[in-house]
Amino acid sequence: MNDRDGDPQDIVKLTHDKLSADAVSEAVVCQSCGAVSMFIGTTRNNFEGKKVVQLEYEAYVPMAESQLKKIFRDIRDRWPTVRHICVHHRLGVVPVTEASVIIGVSSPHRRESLEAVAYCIEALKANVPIWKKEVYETEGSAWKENKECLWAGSGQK
Amino acid sequence: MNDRDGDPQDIVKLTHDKLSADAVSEAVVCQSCGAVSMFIGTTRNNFEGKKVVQLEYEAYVPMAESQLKKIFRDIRDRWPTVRHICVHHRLGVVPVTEASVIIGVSSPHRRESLEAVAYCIEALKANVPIWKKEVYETEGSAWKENKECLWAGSGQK
Amino acid sequence: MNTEVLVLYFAKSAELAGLKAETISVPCELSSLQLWQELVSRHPRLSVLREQVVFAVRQEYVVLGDQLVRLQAGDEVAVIPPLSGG
Amino acid sequence: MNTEVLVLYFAKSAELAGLKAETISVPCELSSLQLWQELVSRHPRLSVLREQVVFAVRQEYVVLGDQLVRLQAGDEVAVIPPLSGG
Repeated sequence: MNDRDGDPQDIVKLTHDKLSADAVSEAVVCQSCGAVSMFIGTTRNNFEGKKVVQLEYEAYVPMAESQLKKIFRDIRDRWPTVRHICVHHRLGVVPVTEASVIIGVSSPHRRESLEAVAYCIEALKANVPIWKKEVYETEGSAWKENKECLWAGSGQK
Repeated sequence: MNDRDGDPQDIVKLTHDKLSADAVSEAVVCQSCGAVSMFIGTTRNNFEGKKVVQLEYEAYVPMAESQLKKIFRDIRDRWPTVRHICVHHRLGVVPVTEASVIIGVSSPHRRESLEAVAYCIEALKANVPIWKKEVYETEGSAWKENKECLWAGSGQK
Repeated sequence: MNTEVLVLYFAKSAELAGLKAETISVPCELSSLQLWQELVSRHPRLSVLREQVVFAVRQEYVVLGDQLVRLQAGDEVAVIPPLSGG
Repeated sequence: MNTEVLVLYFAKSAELAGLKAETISVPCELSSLQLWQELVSRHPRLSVLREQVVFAVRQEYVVLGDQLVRLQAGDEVAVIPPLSGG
Protein backbone atom coordinates (compact mmCIF):
# COMPACT_ATOMS: atom_id res chain seq x y z
CA MET A 1 0.00 0.00 0.00
CA ASN A 2 1.29 3.37 -1.04
CA ASP A 3 -0.01 6.44 0.73
CA ARG A 4 2.35 9.06 -0.62
CA ASP A 5 -0.37 11.65 -0.77
CA GLY A 6 1.97 14.49 0.06
CA ASP A 7 3.63 15.28 -3.25
CA PRO A 8 2.81 14.14 -6.75
CA GLN A 9 5.38 11.55 -7.82
CA ASP A 10 7.06 11.39 -11.23
CA ILE A 11 8.53 7.93 -11.62
CA VAL A 12 10.71 6.78 -14.55
CA LYS A 13 12.50 3.46 -14.79
CA LEU A 14 14.46 2.15 -17.79
CA THR A 15 15.38 -1.41 -17.05
CA HIS A 16 16.58 -4.67 -18.55
CA ASP A 17 14.31 -6.59 -16.18
CA LYS A 18 10.88 -7.95 -17.00
CA LEU A 19 8.17 -5.36 -16.36
CA SER A 20 5.29 -5.79 -13.91
CA ALA A 21 1.83 -4.22 -14.11
CA ASP A 22 1.47 -4.68 -10.34
CA ALA A 23 4.69 -2.76 -9.71
CA VAL A 24 3.47 0.19 -11.81
CA SER A 25 -0.01 0.19 -10.31
CA GLU A 26 1.44 0.09 -6.79
CA ALA A 27 3.77 2.96 -7.67
CA VAL A 28 0.88 5.28 -8.54
CA VAL A 29 -2.03 4.21 -6.29
CA CYS A 30 -2.86 6.70 -3.55
CA GLN A 31 -5.44 7.19 -0.83
CA SER A 32 -7.08 10.25 -2.36
CA CYS A 33 -7.39 8.75 -5.85
CA GLY A 34 -10.22 6.62 -7.16
CA ALA A 35 -8.69 5.86 -10.53
CA VAL A 36 -5.54 4.32 -11.95
CA SER A 37 -5.30 4.07 -15.74
CA MET A 38 -2.60 2.04 -17.41
CA PHE A 39 -1.24 1.29 -20.83
CA ILE A 40 0.95 -1.71 -21.59
CA GLY A 41 2.82 -1.95 -24.88
CA THR A 42 3.63 -5.54 -25.82
CA THR A 43 5.66 -7.22 -28.51
CA ARG A 44 3.67 -8.41 -31.52
CA ASN A 45 4.59 -11.65 -33.23
CA ASN A 46 4.45 -10.43 -36.80
CA PHE A 47 5.18 -7.50 -39.08
CA GLU A 48 3.99 -7.56 -42.68
CA GLY A 49 3.79 -11.31 -42.58
CA LYS A 50 7.31 -11.78 -41.19
CA LYS A 51 7.47 -13.70 -37.95
CA VAL A 52 9.03 -11.64 -35.17
CA VAL A 53 10.95 -13.72 -32.65
CA GLN A 54 12.04 -10.92 -30.36
CA LEU A 55 12.71 -7.20 -30.06
CA GLU A 56 15.75 -5.37 -28.86
CA TYR A 57 15.45 -1.91 -27.34
CA GLU A 58 18.13 0.68 -26.80
CA ALA A 59 17.86 4.17 -25.34
CA TYR A 60 19.76 7.39 -24.97
CA VAL A 61 19.13 6.94 -21.29
CA PRO A 62 19.67 10.37 -19.69
CA MET A 63 17.76 12.13 -22.47
CA ALA A 64 14.97 9.54 -22.42
CA GLU A 65 14.55 10.29 -18.73
CA SER A 66 14.58 14.07 -19.23
CA GLN A 67 12.11 13.82 -22.15
CA LEU A 68 9.76 11.70 -20.04
CA LYS A 69 9.92 14.26 -17.23
CA LYS A 70 9.06 16.94 -19.79
CA ILE A 71 6.02 14.89 -20.88
CA PHE A 72 5.01 14.54 -17.22
CA ARG A 73 5.13 18.34 -16.83
CA ASP A 74 2.89 18.69 -19.90
CA ILE A 75 0.44 16.17 -18.40
CA ARG A 76 0.31 18.12 -15.13
CA ASP A 77 -0.33 21.35 -17.04
CA ARG A 78 -3.22 19.78 -18.96
CA TRP A 79 -4.70 17.64 -16.16
CA PRO A 80 -3.84 19.38 -12.88
CA THR A 81 -5.65 16.79 -10.74
CA VAL A 82 -3.38 13.98 -11.97
CA ARG A 83 -1.60 12.57 -8.93
CA HIS A 84 1.24 10.14 -9.64
CA ILE A 85 2.75 9.23 -13.03
CA CYS A 86 4.95 6.21 -13.65
CA VAL A 87 6.65 4.93 -16.81
CA HIS A 88 8.63 1.71 -16.85
CA HIS A 89 10.34 1.01 -20.19
CA ARG A 90 12.24 -2.15 -20.86
CA LEU A 91 15.63 -2.19 -22.64
CA GLY A 92 17.58 -4.98 -24.29
CA VAL A 93 15.90 -8.16 -25.49
CA VAL A 94 12.11 -8.40 -25.07
CA PRO A 95 10.49 -11.74 -26.04
CA VAL A 96 7.18 -11.79 -27.93
CA THR A 97 4.10 -10.96 -25.73
CA GLU A 98 6.20 -9.46 -22.93
CA ALA A 99 5.71 -5.79 -22.08
CA SER A 100 8.10 -3.22 -23.51
CA VAL A 101 6.47 -0.28 -21.73
CA ILE A 102 3.98 0.18 -18.89
CA ILE A 103 2.46 3.57 -18.11
CA GLY A 104 0.39 4.24 -14.98
CA VAL A 105 -1.41 7.43 -13.95
CA SER A 106 -3.57 8.02 -10.88
CA SER A 107 -6.22 10.71 -10.43
CA PRO A 108 -9.20 11.33 -8.13
CA HIS A 109 -11.63 10.75 -11.03
CA ARG A 110 -11.15 8.50 -14.02
CA ARG A 111 -11.39 10.90 -16.96
CA GLU A 112 -8.11 12.63 -16.20
CA SER A 113 -6.01 9.50 -15.81
CA LEU A 114 -7.56 7.86 -18.90
CA GLU A 115 -6.80 10.91 -21.03
CA ALA A 116 -3.34 11.37 -19.52
CA VAL A 117 -2.32 7.78 -20.26
CA ALA A 118 -3.41 8.11 -23.90
CA TYR A 119 -1.47 11.38 -24.16
CA CYS A 120 1.61 9.90 -22.49
CA ILE A 121 2.03 6.94 -24.85
CA GLU A 122 1.48 9.20 -27.86
CA ALA A 123 4.08 11.71 -26.63
CA LEU A 124 6.51 8.95 -25.65
CA LYS A 125 6.43 7.49 -29.16
CA ALA A 126 6.94 10.94 -30.70
CA ASN A 127 9.66 12.32 -28.43
CA VAL A 128 11.53 9.89 -26.21
CA PRO A 129 14.88 8.67 -27.65
CA ILE A 130 14.35 4.92 -27.52
CA TRP A 131 14.71 2.56 -30.48
CA LYS A 132 13.64 -0.96 -31.21
CA LYS A 133 14.93 -3.51 -33.64
CA GLU A 134 12.67 -6.34 -34.72
CA VAL A 135 14.43 -9.64 -35.15
CA TYR A 136 12.70 -11.88 -37.71
CA GLU A 137 12.71 -15.62 -37.87
CA THR A 138 13.98 -15.76 -41.44
CA GLU A 139 14.98 -12.35 -42.75
CA GLY A 140 17.37 -10.69 -40.37
CA SER A 141 16.22 -7.60 -38.50
CA ALA A 142 14.96 -4.05 -38.98
CA TRP A 143 14.96 -0.84 -36.96
CA LYS A 144 11.37 0.28 -36.52
CA GLU A 145 10.04 3.83 -36.87
CA ASN A 146 7.10 5.21 -34.90
CA LYS A 147 4.62 6.96 -37.16
CA GLU A 148 4.32 9.53 -34.33
CA CYS A 149 7.98 10.55 -34.82
CA LEU A 150 8.16 13.73 -36.91
CA TRP A 151 11.38 12.86 -38.69
CA ALA A 152 10.50 9.25 -39.50
CA GLY A 153 10.66 8.29 -43.19
CA SER A 154 7.41 7.80 -45.01
CA GLY A 155 8.33 4.26 -46.09
CA GLN A 156 7.47 2.56 -42.82
CA LYS A 157 4.59 4.79 -41.78
CA MET B 1 2.67 -16.03 -21.52
CA ASN B 2 -0.73 -16.29 -23.03
CA ASP B 3 -1.02 -17.10 -26.71
CA ARG B 4 -4.73 -17.71 -27.00
CA ASP B 5 -4.88 -16.06 -30.38
CA GLY B 6 -7.57 -18.38 -31.65
CA ASP B 7 -10.76 -16.91 -30.23
CA PRO B 8 -11.41 -13.59 -28.54
CA GLN B 9 -11.80 -14.20 -24.81
CA ASP B 10 -14.46 -12.61 -22.59
CA ILE B 11 -13.36 -13.00 -19.00
CA VAL B 12 -15.41 -12.01 -15.93
CA LYS B 13 -14.49 -12.71 -12.33
CA LEU B 14 -16.38 -11.55 -9.24
CA THR B 15 -14.29 -12.45 -6.25
CA HIS B 16 -13.72 -11.80 -2.56
CA ASP B 17 -9.97 -12.08 -3.10
CA LYS B 18 -7.57 -9.19 -3.55
CA LEU B 19 -7.29 -8.18 -7.21
CA SER B 20 -4.08 -8.23 -9.24
CA ALA B 21 -3.17 -6.02 -12.19
CA ASP B 22 -0.71 -8.67 -13.37
CA ALA B 23 -3.45 -11.31 -13.40
CA VAL B 24 -5.69 -9.13 -15.58
CA SER B 25 -2.90 -8.10 -17.93
CA GLU B 26 -1.82 -11.74 -18.33
CA ALA B 27 -5.43 -12.71 -19.03
CA VAL B 28 -5.67 -10.38 -22.05
CA VAL B 29 -2.17 -10.23 -23.53
CA CYS B 30 -1.80 -12.01 -26.86
CA GLN B 31 0.79 -12.52 -29.54
CA SER B 32 -0.97 -10.53 -32.24
CA CYS B 33 -1.68 -7.51 -30.00
CA GLY B 34 0.61 -4.59 -29.37
CA ALA B 35 -1.57 -2.88 -26.78
CA VAL B 36 -3.16 -3.65 -23.44
CA SER B 37 -5.12 -0.85 -21.78
CA MET B 38 -6.27 -1.11 -18.20
CA PHE B 39 -8.38 0.75 -15.70
CA ILE B 40 -8.16 0.16 -11.97
CA GLY B 41 -10.80 1.57 -9.63
CA THR B 42 -9.51 2.04 -6.10
CA THR B 43 -11.04 2.97 -2.77
CA ARG B 44 -10.71 6.64 -1.84
CA ASN B 45 -10.10 7.60 1.75
CA ASN B 46 -12.66 10.38 2.02
CA PHE B 47 -16.12 11.48 0.92
CA GLU B 48 -17.29 15.01 1.60
CA GLY B 49 -14.76 15.33 4.38
CA LYS B 50 -15.77 12.08 6.10
CA LYS B 51 -12.96 9.60 6.53
CA VAL B 52 -13.69 6.31 4.77
CA VAL B 53 -12.17 3.30 6.49
CA GLN B 54 -13.37 0.62 4.08
CA LEU B 55 -15.92 -0.29 1.45
CA GLU B 56 -18.20 -3.24 1.19
CA TYR B 57 -19.39 -4.48 -2.18
CA GLU B 58 -22.27 -6.76 -3.00
CA ALA B 59 -23.55 -7.97 -6.36
CA TYR B 60 -26.47 -9.67 -8.01
CA VAL B 61 -23.88 -12.10 -9.28
CA PRO B 62 -25.51 -13.91 -12.24
CA MET B 63 -26.98 -10.69 -13.60
CA ALA B 64 -23.71 -8.79 -13.07
CA GLU B 65 -22.02 -11.43 -15.17
CA SER B 66 -24.67 -11.32 -17.90
CA GLN B 67 -24.62 -7.50 -17.98
CA LEU B 68 -20.83 -7.50 -18.31
CA LYS B 69 -21.06 -9.97 -21.20
CA LYS B 70 -23.59 -7.63 -22.80
CA ILE B 71 -21.11 -4.73 -22.44
CA PHE B 72 -18.41 -6.90 -23.99
CA ARG B 73 -20.65 -7.54 -27.00
CA ASP B 74 -21.18 -3.78 -27.36
CA ILE B 75 -17.41 -3.24 -27.22
CA ARG B 76 -16.85 -5.82 -29.96
CA ASP B 77 -19.51 -4.15 -32.12
CA ARG B 78 -17.86 -0.74 -31.73
CA TRP B 79 -14.21 -1.83 -31.86
CA PRO B 80 -14.08 -5.03 -33.91
CA THR B 81 -10.29 -5.37 -33.60
CA VAL B 82 -10.48 -5.65 -29.80
CA ARG B 83 -9.01 -9.02 -28.86
CA HIS B 84 -9.51 -10.10 -25.23
CA ILE B 85 -11.58 -8.36 -22.54
CA CYS B 86 -11.28 -9.06 -18.82
CA VAL B 87 -13.11 -7.58 -15.82
CA HIS B 88 -12.25 -8.58 -12.27
CA HIS B 89 -14.55 -7.01 -9.66
CA ARG B 90 -14.02 -7.47 -5.96
CA LEU B 91 -16.87 -8.20 -3.53
CA GLY B 92 -17.10 -7.95 0.24
CA VAL B 93 -14.77 -5.75 2.26
CA VAL B 94 -12.22 -3.68 0.31
CA PRO B 95 -9.70 -1.68 2.39
CA VAL B 96 -8.75 1.86 1.37
CA THR B 97 -6.34 2.06 -1.67
CA GLU B 98 -7.03 -1.53 -2.73
CA ALA B 99 -8.60 -2.16 -6.13
CA SER B 100 -12.34 -2.74 -6.37
CA VAL B 101 -12.31 -3.29 -10.13
CA ILE B 102 -9.68 -3.97 -12.79
CA ILE B 103 -10.51 -3.86 -16.49
CA GLY B 104 -8.11 -5.02 -19.19
CA VAL B 105 -8.53 -4.91 -22.98
CA SER B 106 -6.06 -5.96 -25.66
CA SER B 107 -5.98 -4.85 -29.29
CA PRO B 108 -3.46 -4.81 -32.14
CA HIS B 109 -3.18 -0.99 -31.93
CA ARG B 110 -3.62 1.18 -28.90
CA ARG B 111 -6.52 3.46 -29.82
CA GLU B 112 -9.11 0.68 -29.74
CA SER B 113 -8.16 -0.71 -26.34
CA LEU B 114 -7.85 2.76 -24.78
CA GLU B 115 -11.32 3.73 -25.99
CA ALA B 116 -12.80 0.35 -25.08
CA VAL B 117 -11.52 0.52 -21.50
CA ALA B 118 -13.00 4.00 -21.03
CA TYR B 119 -16.31 2.77 -22.46
CA CYS B 120 -16.29 -0.36 -20.30
CA ILE B 121 -15.90 1.40 -16.94
CA GLU B 122 -18.58 3.93 -17.92
CA ALA B 123 -21.01 1.17 -18.94
CA LEU B 124 -20.16 -0.92 -15.89
CA LYS B 125 -21.03 1.94 -13.56
CA ALA B 126 -24.30 2.58 -15.41
CA ASN B 127 -25.54 -0.99 -15.88
CA VAL B 128 -23.95 -3.71 -13.79
CA PRO B 129 -25.86 -4.62 -10.59
CA ILE B 130 -23.14 -4.12 -8.01
CA TRP B 131 -23.42 -1.88 -4.93
CA LYS B 132 -20.97 -0.41 -2.50
CA LYS B 133 -21.40 0.84 1.02
CA GLU B 134 -18.89 3.30 2.39
CA VAL B 135 -18.06 2.76 6.04
CA TYR B 136 -17.00 5.98 7.75
CA GLU B 137 -14.73 6.37 10.73
CA THR B 138 -17.26 8.34 12.76
CA GLU B 139 -20.66 8.50 11.10
CA GLY B 140 -21.85 5.03 10.21
CA SER B 141 -22.14 4.08 6.58
CA ALA B 142 -23.87 4.99 3.33
CA TRP B 143 -24.82 3.20 0.13
CA LYS B 144 -23.23 5.04 -2.77
CA GLU B 145 -24.84 5.90 -6.11
CA ASN B 146 -22.99 6.13 -9.41
CA LYS B 147 -23.81 9.32 -11.26
CA GLU B 148 -23.78 7.15 -14.40
CA CYS B 149 -26.80 5.15 -13.12
CA LEU B 150 -29.97 6.44 -14.77
CA TRP B 151 -32.22 5.85 -11.76
CA ALA B 152 -29.89 7.29 -9.13
CA GLY B 153 -31.29 10.09 -7.01
CA SER B 154 -30.07 13.61 -7.73
CA GLY B 155 -28.91 14.11 -4.15
CA GLN B 156 -25.65 12.23 -4.44
CA LYS B 157 -24.86 13.07 -8.04
CA MET C 1 -54.33 -16.32 -11.20
CA ASN C 2 -51.36 -16.11 -8.88
CA THR C 3 -47.88 -17.58 -9.06
CA GLU C 4 -44.91 -17.92 -6.72
CA VAL C 5 -41.81 -15.91 -7.51
CA LEU C 6 -38.52 -15.36 -5.75
CA VAL C 7 -37.90 -11.73 -4.80
CA LEU C 8 -34.28 -10.67 -4.19
CA TYR C 9 -33.40 -7.50 -2.28
CA PHE C 10 -30.04 -5.81 -2.65
CA ALA C 11 -28.12 -3.06 -0.89
CA LYS C 12 -30.39 -0.44 0.68
CA SER C 13 -33.55 -2.35 -0.25
CA ALA C 14 -32.31 -5.36 1.71
CA GLU C 15 -31.63 -3.15 4.73
CA LEU C 16 -35.10 -1.58 4.50
CA ALA C 17 -36.94 -4.86 3.90
CA GLY C 18 -34.90 -6.58 6.57
CA LEU C 19 -34.27 -9.59 4.38
CA LYS C 20 -32.36 -10.58 1.25
CA ALA C 21 -34.81 -12.94 -0.40
CA GLU C 22 -38.35 -14.21 -0.05
CA THR C 23 -40.83 -16.21 -2.06
CA ILE C 24 -44.16 -14.48 -2.54
CA SER C 25 -47.37 -15.12 -4.38
CA VAL C 26 -48.32 -12.48 -6.96
CA PRO C 27 -50.61 -12.21 -9.98
CA CYS C 28 -49.19 -13.78 -13.14
CA GLU C 29 -49.69 -10.51 -14.93
CA LEU C 30 -49.47 -7.08 -13.36
CA SER C 31 -47.87 -3.73 -13.99
CA SER C 32 -44.38 -3.16 -12.62
CA LEU C 33 -45.80 -0.40 -10.43
CA GLN C 34 -48.39 -2.81 -9.00
CA LEU C 35 -45.62 -5.27 -8.27
CA TRP C 36 -43.77 -2.52 -6.41
CA GLN C 37 -46.89 -1.69 -4.39
CA GLU C 38 -47.16 -5.37 -3.52
CA LEU C 39 -43.66 -5.28 -2.07
CA VAL C 40 -44.24 -1.99 -0.25
CA SER C 41 -47.39 -3.41 1.37
CA ARG C 42 -45.23 -6.18 2.80
CA HIS C 43 -42.31 -3.91 3.74
CA PRO C 44 -43.57 -0.32 4.17
CA ARG C 45 -40.05 1.05 4.74
CA LEU C 46 -39.27 0.32 1.10
CA SER C 47 -41.49 3.23 0.08
CA VAL C 48 -38.65 5.76 0.39
CA LEU C 49 -36.98 4.08 -2.60
CA ARG C 50 -39.92 4.69 -4.97
CA GLU C 51 -38.17 7.29 -7.14
CA GLN C 52 -34.81 5.55 -7.18
CA VAL C 53 -35.39 1.92 -7.89
CA VAL C 54 -35.96 -0.44 -10.80
CA PHE C 55 -36.68 -4.16 -11.04
CA ALA C 56 -34.73 -6.86 -12.74
CA VAL C 57 -37.20 -9.46 -13.96
CA ARG C 58 -35.45 -12.62 -15.12
CA GLN C 59 -32.26 -10.49 -15.14
CA GLU C 60 -33.63 -7.76 -17.42
CA TYR C 61 -34.20 -4.24 -16.12
CA VAL C 62 -37.81 -3.03 -15.87
CA VAL C 63 -38.64 0.49 -14.70
CA LEU C 64 -41.59 1.13 -12.39
CA GLY C 65 -44.68 2.14 -14.35
CA ASP C 66 -47.59 0.89 -16.38
CA GLN C 67 -45.74 -1.74 -18.34
CA LEU C 68 -46.97 -5.27 -17.85
CA VAL C 69 -44.83 -7.89 -16.18
CA ARG C 70 -45.68 -11.51 -16.89
CA LEU C 71 -44.50 -13.94 -14.26
CA GLN C 72 -44.20 -17.69 -14.12
CA ALA C 73 -43.58 -19.97 -11.18
CA GLY C 74 -39.94 -19.82 -10.11
CA ASP C 75 -39.19 -16.51 -11.83
CA GLU C 76 -36.65 -14.28 -10.14
CA VAL C 77 -37.49 -10.62 -9.50
CA ALA C 78 -34.75 -8.41 -8.06
CA VAL C 79 -35.14 -4.99 -6.42
CA ILE C 80 -32.34 -2.83 -7.81
CA PRO C 81 -31.45 0.39 -5.96
CA PRO C 82 -29.08 2.85 -7.69
CA LEU C 83 -25.93 1.06 -8.79
CA SER C 84 -22.53 1.83 -7.30
CA GLY C 85 -20.17 -0.75 -8.74
CA GLY C 86 -16.78 0.07 -10.16
CA MET D 1 38.39 27.78 -33.31
CA ASN D 2 37.76 24.11 -32.73
CA THR D 3 36.58 22.16 -29.70
CA GLU D 4 36.29 18.51 -28.69
CA VAL D 5 32.82 17.07 -28.35
CA LEU D 6 31.48 13.58 -27.67
CA VAL D 7 29.33 12.21 -30.50
CA LEU D 8 26.90 9.38 -29.65
CA TYR D 9 25.39 7.13 -32.32
CA PHE D 10 22.18 5.20 -31.73
CA ALA D 11 20.26 2.45 -33.48
CA LYS D 12 20.74 2.45 -37.26
CA SER D 13 23.29 5.29 -37.11
CA ALA D 14 25.49 3.19 -34.80
CA GLU D 15 25.26 0.27 -37.23
CA LEU D 16 26.17 2.50 -40.19
CA ALA D 17 28.97 4.35 -38.41
CA GLY D 18 30.25 1.10 -36.94
CA LEU D 19 30.65 2.64 -33.50
CA LYS D 20 28.56 3.95 -30.62
CA ALA D 21 30.60 6.93 -29.51
CA GLU D 22 33.63 8.96 -30.50
CA THR D 23 35.29 12.21 -29.54
CA ILE D 24 35.85 14.54 -32.46
CA SER D 25 37.18 18.03 -32.99
CA VAL D 26 34.73 20.44 -34.63
CA PRO D 27 34.29 24.22 -34.99
CA CYS D 28 32.82 25.91 -31.90
CA GLU D 29 30.12 27.38 -34.07
CA LEU D 30 28.65 25.78 -37.17
CA SER D 31 25.29 25.02 -38.71
CA SER D 32 23.63 21.74 -37.79
CA LEU D 33 23.87 20.72 -41.46
CA GLN D 34 27.64 21.42 -41.45
CA LEU D 35 27.93 19.27 -38.34
CA TRP D 36 26.10 16.48 -40.16
CA GLN D 37 28.45 16.81 -43.15
CA GLU D 38 31.36 16.56 -40.75
CA LEU D 39 30.04 13.23 -39.49
CA VAL D 40 29.25 11.94 -42.99
CA SER D 41 32.81 12.74 -44.12
CA ARG D 42 34.05 10.48 -41.34
CA HIS D 43 31.41 7.78 -41.89
CA PRO D 44 30.11 7.98 -45.49
CA ARG D 45 27.51 5.24 -44.92
CA LEU D 46 25.62 7.65 -42.64
CA SER D 47 24.55 9.63 -45.70
CA VAL D 48 21.48 7.43 -46.29
CA LEU D 49 20.01 8.83 -43.05
CA ARG D 50 20.10 12.47 -44.24
CA GLU D 51 16.32 12.88 -44.59
CA GLN D 52 15.45 10.93 -41.45
CA VAL D 53 17.70 12.09 -38.69
CA VAL D 54 17.99 14.89 -36.13
CA PHE D 55 20.62 15.76 -33.54
CA ALA D 56 20.32 16.06 -29.83
CA VAL D 57 22.74 18.73 -28.66
CA ARG D 58 23.10 18.75 -24.90
CA GLN D 59 19.90 16.61 -24.85
CA GLU D 60 17.80 19.06 -26.89
CA TYR D 61 16.59 18.16 -30.38
CA VAL D 62 18.08 20.15 -33.30
CA VAL D 63 16.96 19.52 -36.87
CA LEU D 64 19.46 19.52 -39.75
CA GLY D 65 19.58 22.91 -41.45
CA ASP D 66 20.99 26.42 -41.30
CA GLN D 67 20.56 26.94 -37.61
CA LEU D 68 23.76 27.58 -35.67
CA VAL D 69 25.01 25.12 -33.09
CA ARG D 70 27.41 26.48 -30.48
CA LEU D 71 29.63 23.85 -28.91
CA GLN D 72 31.91 23.80 -25.90
CA ALA D 73 34.49 21.28 -24.85
CA GLY D 74 32.85 18.18 -23.43
CA ASP D 75 29.44 18.81 -25.01
CA GLU D 76 27.43 15.76 -26.00
CA VAL D 77 25.95 15.52 -29.50
CA ALA D 78 23.74 12.54 -30.30
CA VAL D 79 22.67 11.27 -33.71
CA ILE D 80 18.96 10.44 -33.43
CA PRO D 81 17.38 8.23 -36.10
CA PRO D 82 13.57 7.93 -36.16
CA LEU D 83 12.31 6.93 -32.73
CA SER D 84 10.64 3.60 -32.07
CA GLY D 85 10.15 3.42 -28.33
CA GLY D 86 6.94 2.32 -26.67
